[in-house]
Amino acid sequence: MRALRFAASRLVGTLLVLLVVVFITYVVFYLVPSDPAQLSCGRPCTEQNLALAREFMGLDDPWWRQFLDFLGGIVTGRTFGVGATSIHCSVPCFGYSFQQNTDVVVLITERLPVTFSLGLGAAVIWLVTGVGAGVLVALRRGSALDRVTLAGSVAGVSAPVYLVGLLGILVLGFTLDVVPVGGYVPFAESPVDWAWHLVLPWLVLAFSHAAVYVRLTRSQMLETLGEDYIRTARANGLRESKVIGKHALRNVLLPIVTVFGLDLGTLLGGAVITERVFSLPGLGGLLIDAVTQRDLPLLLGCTLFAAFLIVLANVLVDLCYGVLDPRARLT
Amino acid sequence: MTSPLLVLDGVSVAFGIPAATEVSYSVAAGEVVAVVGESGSGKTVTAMSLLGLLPGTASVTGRALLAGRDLFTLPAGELRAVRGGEVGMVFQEPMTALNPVFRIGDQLAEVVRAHRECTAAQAKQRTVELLALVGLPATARRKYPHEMSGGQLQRVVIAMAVANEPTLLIADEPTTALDVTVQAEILQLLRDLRGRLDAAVLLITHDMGVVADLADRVVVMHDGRVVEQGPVAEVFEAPRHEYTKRLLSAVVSLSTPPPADLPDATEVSPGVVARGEHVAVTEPTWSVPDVPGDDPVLTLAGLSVSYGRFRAVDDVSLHVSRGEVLGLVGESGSGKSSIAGAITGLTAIGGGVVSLAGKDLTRLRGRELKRARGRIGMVFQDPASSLNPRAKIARSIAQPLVLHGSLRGAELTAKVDELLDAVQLSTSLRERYPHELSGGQRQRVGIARAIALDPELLIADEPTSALDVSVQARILDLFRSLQTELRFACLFISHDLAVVERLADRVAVLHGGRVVELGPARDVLTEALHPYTRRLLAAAPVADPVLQRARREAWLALGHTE
Amino acid sequence: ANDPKTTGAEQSKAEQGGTLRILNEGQTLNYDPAKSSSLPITSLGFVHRRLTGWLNAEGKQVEVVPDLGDTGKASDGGKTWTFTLKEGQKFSDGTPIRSKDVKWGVERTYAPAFSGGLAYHKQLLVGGADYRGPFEGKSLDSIETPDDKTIIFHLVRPYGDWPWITSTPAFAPVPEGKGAEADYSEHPVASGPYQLSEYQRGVKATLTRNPNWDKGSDQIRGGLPDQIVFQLGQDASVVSQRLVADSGDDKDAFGSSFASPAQLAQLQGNASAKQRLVTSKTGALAYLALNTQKLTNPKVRQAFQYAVDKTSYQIATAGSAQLAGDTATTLITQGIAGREQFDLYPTQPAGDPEKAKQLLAEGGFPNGLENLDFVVSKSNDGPTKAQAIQASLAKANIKVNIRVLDADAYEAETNLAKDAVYDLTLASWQPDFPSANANIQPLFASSEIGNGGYNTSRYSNPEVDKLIEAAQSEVDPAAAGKKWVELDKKILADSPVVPLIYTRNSFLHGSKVANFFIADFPSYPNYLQAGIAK
Amino acid sequence: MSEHVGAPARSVGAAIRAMLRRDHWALAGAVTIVVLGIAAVAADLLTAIEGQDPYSYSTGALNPETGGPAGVLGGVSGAHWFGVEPLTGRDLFAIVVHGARTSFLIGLAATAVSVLVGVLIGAGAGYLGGWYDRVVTWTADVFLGFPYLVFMIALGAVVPSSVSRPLLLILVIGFFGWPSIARIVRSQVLTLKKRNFVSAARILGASPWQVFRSELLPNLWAPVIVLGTLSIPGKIGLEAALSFLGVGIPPPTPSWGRAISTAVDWVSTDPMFLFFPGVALFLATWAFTVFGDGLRDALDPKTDVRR
Ligand SMILES: Nc1ncnc2c1ncn2[C@@H]1O[C@H](COP(=O)(O)OP(=O)(O)OP(=O)(O)O)[C@@H](O)[C@H]1O
Ligand SMILES: Nc1ncnc2c1ncn2[C@@H]1O[C@H](COP(=O)(O)OP(=O)(O)OP(=O)(O)O)[C@@H](O)[C@H]1O
Ligand SMILES: [Mg+2]
Ligand SMILES: [Mg+2]
Ligand code: NI
Repeated sequence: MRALRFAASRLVGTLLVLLVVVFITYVVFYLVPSDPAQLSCGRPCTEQNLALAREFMGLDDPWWRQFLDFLGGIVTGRTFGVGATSIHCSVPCFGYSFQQNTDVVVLITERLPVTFSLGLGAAVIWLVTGVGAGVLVALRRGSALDRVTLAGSVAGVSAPVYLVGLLGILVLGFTLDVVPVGGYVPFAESPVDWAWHLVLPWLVLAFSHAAVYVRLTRSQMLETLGEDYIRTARANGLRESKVIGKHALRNVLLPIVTVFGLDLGTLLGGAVITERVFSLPGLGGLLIDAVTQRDLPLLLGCTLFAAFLIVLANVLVDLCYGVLDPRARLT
Repeated sequence: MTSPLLVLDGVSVAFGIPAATEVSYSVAAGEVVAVVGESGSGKTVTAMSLLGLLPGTASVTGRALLAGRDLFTLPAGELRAVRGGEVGMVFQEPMTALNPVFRIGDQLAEVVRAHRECTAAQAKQRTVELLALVGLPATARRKYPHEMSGGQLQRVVIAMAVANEPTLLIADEPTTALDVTVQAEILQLLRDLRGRLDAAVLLITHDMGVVADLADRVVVMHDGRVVEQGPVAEVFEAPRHEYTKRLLSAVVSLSTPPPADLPDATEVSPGVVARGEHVAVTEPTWSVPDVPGDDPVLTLAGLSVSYGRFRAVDDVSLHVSRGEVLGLVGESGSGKSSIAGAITGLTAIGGGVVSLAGKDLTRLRGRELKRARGRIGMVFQDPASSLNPRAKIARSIAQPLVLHGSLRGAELTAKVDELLDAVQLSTSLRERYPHELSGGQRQRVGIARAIALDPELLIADEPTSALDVSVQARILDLFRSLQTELRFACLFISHDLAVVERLADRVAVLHGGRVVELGPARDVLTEALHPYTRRLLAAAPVADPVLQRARREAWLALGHTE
Repeated sequence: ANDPKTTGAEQSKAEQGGTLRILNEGQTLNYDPAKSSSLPITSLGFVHRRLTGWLNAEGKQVEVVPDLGDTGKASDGGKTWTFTLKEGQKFSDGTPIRSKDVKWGVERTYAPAFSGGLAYHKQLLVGGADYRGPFEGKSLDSIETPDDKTIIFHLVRPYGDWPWITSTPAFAPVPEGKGAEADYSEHPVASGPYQLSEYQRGVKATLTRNPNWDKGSDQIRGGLPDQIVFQLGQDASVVSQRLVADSGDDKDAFGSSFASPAQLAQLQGNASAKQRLVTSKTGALAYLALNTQKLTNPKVRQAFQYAVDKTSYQIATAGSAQLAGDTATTLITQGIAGREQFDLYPTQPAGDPEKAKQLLAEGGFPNGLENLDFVVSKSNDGPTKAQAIQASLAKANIKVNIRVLDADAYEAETNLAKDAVYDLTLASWQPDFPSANANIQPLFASSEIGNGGYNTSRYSNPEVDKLIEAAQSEVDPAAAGKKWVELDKKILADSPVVPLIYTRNSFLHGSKVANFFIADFPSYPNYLQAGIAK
Repeated sequence: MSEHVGAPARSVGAAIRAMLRRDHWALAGAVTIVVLGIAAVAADLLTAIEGQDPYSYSTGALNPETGGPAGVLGGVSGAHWFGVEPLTGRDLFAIVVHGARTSFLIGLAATAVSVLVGVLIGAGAGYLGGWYDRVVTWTADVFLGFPYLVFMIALGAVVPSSVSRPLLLILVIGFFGWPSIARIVRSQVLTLKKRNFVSAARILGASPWQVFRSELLPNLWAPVIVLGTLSIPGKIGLEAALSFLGVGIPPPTPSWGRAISTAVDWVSTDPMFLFFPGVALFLATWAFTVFGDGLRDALDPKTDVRR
């Protein structure tokens, strides 16, 4: 019963969040000085052509009208234009990108596997190495290892992903020629090639993300090691690996899981730069295209999707709290 | 005599300043050695030094030989085998000793599996056995530490320590949170361990009754040094050192043993019998009704508290009048702390009314609530976790003063020092952090904080369990004088029946979440009506080795099973 | 030293066969002729032929030449144009290409669903102003197709450059009745040497041979490689690094975007890569537009002609004058027929701040100008270039504040807004076809202010408007050329813009890509002639 | 003595002093921070000593072939201590020290804003729970899910240029940073509030604010310090990105972020161009991180746990 109520409230919350995100995006979009119809106008662009393009794209209606049309489209589908050239966008219609001549839903689903492969793979790497290194340096606080890891992780956050990616390509891709420099091979086609093509992007992304995990793990670990139950675990003759890896780590995980949820949520919405550097056709590129070309339907679709992922990740994280720390169980 | 199992040879522990100095004593196999002494005298740090469990700020010197091997220089691998294997350790503060995020059963099983090859099923089997050994149901396996009462946790920690049948058990205040019936069972368990496995027990305790009951020899510590040691009978009979004499003279015991036969009482309503003010239930599913009192500060009417489907407190009605001390005694896990939690608003109330000076607390909001709360002082059962780990002692004590009073600056400092003094703590401790104190010192900080505001209602949950009797006596004196002076109402929760007898005006006995008996302290503690109360009284140990042996046998004859 | 190499020095010979790879920054590639503004010599040319085409060869002035049809005959003083299609041309599906199909293709561009391509023809054809495409059942009567080979266009006014207009994508044939679907771009019916065989959005587009293409009738397409692969969504720096490394498939590749100054600098130190860099001789006119609505005093505007340091602009553009391109003094770009070189404001390339100050003083600003709003687009190194201008203007006491906008917001502000707030902006213009008309009309006709027009200096001069119209009507190229040069001088005398340089573009290609060159116009490599060497 | 009573757990000032005495690395961090701070404040003086300024073009210092700096090591010389910027010949030392003023200060201030807002809102959500928590969580989700790029572009166009850009940047960057801090703080508070010492304070009648200040906050420092220090480079990078979108510090005002993003393109021909501003950014982050680590240790009374 309580679980049900919780789920219902989260669902309502999620929908609310998504609605607000879309709404704000809509409003802000109208503040942005540009005219998407302009791109569909051609050169030279006469007033008449511009008006036609606007009408066809539905941009001549007042913005609230367009917003309602958009929402309506999700449940009823939409048709743009009339006659032979009309375009139908079937339920659930998250809009139609006139610039790409495709359903937004199709555009997003096409790119989903790439972004997911990139994001999840990198996440696994940085989580394991970041938390692992964090634990290690917590145990060797003040040692040379600690100092080197500190410098390394600071370099990781300070260096632009773009630079790291480029250097990775130059060194590992060209000079040493050990890994491919980009492109995406679907998992279904060849799992080995899939992984092989993603190794470098994974490492690059992981390098830039790991720092927070290292530092966070380290500091939380140091806090936890002073707790009485760690003493109990030791007094009971548990192996140090168990004391640290289980008793301490479990109590350290809460903030880490939170950061992870945040990172993963945003990452699954697209890692723009990494995707770009490694020519991976992922969602990030799509979103950037949508923004720079003022492709409102696509922008809304991507935003909605990214927001959905973020909310989802956060809901999962909240559920994790209860599992990780029974005291924080949702009431 | 064979060479002793454990020999401490000039062990000193210092945290910058010495905490234990040149401590030497030994424990032979099959022997129970009790370490008693002043709170803060270094009992715990000495014991912890043996297994290398002191924080890095401690420096340890001397030798500690376990069966000939020096524990201080043991390689890590061997030390691990010793910890929890050959030597079991019960920690003084059970409520923080368990990992909050794992289930009890898993933590127990883990200890079992750390020292012997066994399957998950076998470990589980052993877990259930261990829980039964300490009087906990098998369902306790699935609980998390925060879902258990203080006494239950203490038993889990004991179960953990004996899990691998150690040859030496170091038990630091193992029964502080246990009511005397359970305590008796635990002592029986220890005795058993010794009898069956020829295990040695190093017992740290303040309870002279327990010492009398169990120990072969006594080591008395004061100010970080061993001031006297010898066979228990000798020391109790003829203490030599000044401190030992003071200690033993401070021991309080229950005045008279309960009469063998039930006093007669009249049935006033179905299931309830009474003798004047003194009432008890005869049906197991009843709670006694409250007796009317004048000028009640606290009134509980039909209070119940539930955790999920489990009803921890069931239809409890009580009151505490101005200037009165109501002692609340009862079985471990019977809901005492839950009642305290309900009054202070920490635990959600399942039903009934809690009112303070006529005002329903659950209805108060905002400023009024804050004012009402300012009138309640609370001593937590678990002093360790009720102090902010990052706040110095002085600040913790000053906190209520800052929140409600107008004292600032030097006045505040003076008041804090005054409070420290009142609870027998040196003002040099004011700049320490909670983890840098001994258990008893922490507990006194909790008391100082609770009385700082001159509360109208004081709720004290086992406030003296970690104090040695000499300090305890002075704290009790303080209590009493404060009480006569300020006439606050006090709900005093304790397992120590002797203390309750000395302090309380009336006593309520809690059993399974219900008040089974209620009445003037003398009446309840001398002429108990309810069978549980009688068992309780019978189980209370006295600080006389000879007498206690007799009492134990009597109690065993009573049949301690329910 | 002003003689850049427009072909790789030791290019080996292009041969038939192989796969040509084109590394593209953009995520999309649009093969719908109605929506394209592609030059006749680049991507779209692989798949679609047009009524006319450009003969674009090294060292030769670009000419309009027959493609599907001839180059047209004017009548009625340049208001009516008649074209005849070549014999035996077929679509990739084997059906013959008729004049109707060309007409259909043009009509299709009027459909609101398919707008977006070059639209010079739209207002010129009679009835075009209110025509809404063939899918609503009406046809555009000003295009006549008396038979399958003949197509006649009726214009609203005489227009000498019409044969250039018919080389825009709109004049590629679309089989009559087809192309109603929005994704026509993903499976267009081809008339050129290749057809689009696979299109993966954001990843790549693969072109394979069109069996029905008639090589003999096509003088502008080499059709050498067997296959052409566009790799989409590539990062410019990565592309450049790959091409420098020149390994594996990248040997067969070239990048479709200009090499940036940093990349050029890197190439200077790499002999092998330097060999493979192709730089145009000339190119788009880069200019500083002065908003004539705000800087109303011509004297003040003329001061800018002297204040600007064109050499530092060159360095900011490409690192050296040699790679950046010659300093510009005229509006008509190099390589355009009829162009005349002149300089109304002679000074050294680094500018003459003193002279500028003097002009300012004459214009009423003895203490210089302050707080001018200088808006630039963030794309194409805009901010770097703007800072070079800013620094040089500062020397002449002209203090400007740079305002960087993202490309689209920039367009909205400079091209769309009716009333502009900026005082200065940086712009660059490459004509859509090699005629002075395409140099001048879009930038200085008053009809091109706002609403998507490119008159960013907001220059409005009725006299100039009239002269532009007159020049456009001139059918005789030589006579027209004279008129345009006159306009060039006339406009510059008013100083609405400061011509900066004729921007050279540099492209890098793999070692096996052969016959990769840039002719005088446009400053882009000719994709259609490139091939793979063995 | 009396100042300790009632003050938040361990006075931060005292902790810092104690730390600097004991922890040499933290001291090194502190010194670096101070040096960078001084460089930022005294940028004009420093560049005057060098004899350069960050705005003057000196194309003479460039290699006429490439537009890169003439000479070795990016043109490092007595006149140009760090060499010059490619394509412009502006002095790199001047750019780095003046850039410190913009980037360093904006990065710091923006971090301060997001940490402040994040901690307050997050702690409130975790501690108070209920509707407040839900609203905060949702709002944070909205912020996180919202394509801020669009927002920035709009902002760049809507906010008049008379509004102080550094202030705008600090607010904007700071404001978009709070949700992640808030979520982490919230998660910690969820656990903390079940601890007895928090309950104890509540029983004593401490208001939520008092509980927050004296019970929660001292126990939240560790993650907050970590997240705060590590977010500085991100914020500096964002400042550069925003400059391109028209919200940032307009060129030619030097900034590390912009210098670095330009320099990335030049990394193979002129690595020094990346090196100097890059090292400055690295040092700043490193300094704050070691300083933060030291502070964490100093604030943690149990810091010397036995290993
Ligand atoms: N959060 C909880 N969830 C579930 N059960 C709980 C929880 N807290 C307490 N209990 C159970 O409620 C009962 C009463 O607990 P309470 O702490 O009030 O006992 P107590 O009388 O104070 O015992 P003790 O003397 O051992 O401290 C116990 O059986 C305990 O296991
Ligand atoms: N970590 C520490 N840092 C500094 N001093 C400490 C630390 N731990 C304990 N002490 C001090 O060492 C002394 C001995 O403490 P210990 O815990 O051994 O006392 P105890 O005899 O067990 O007392 P109690 O009966 O109150 O538990 C006390 O004065 C205490 O304040
Ligand atoms: Mg102790
Ligand atoms: Mg209790
Ligand atoms: Ni003493």
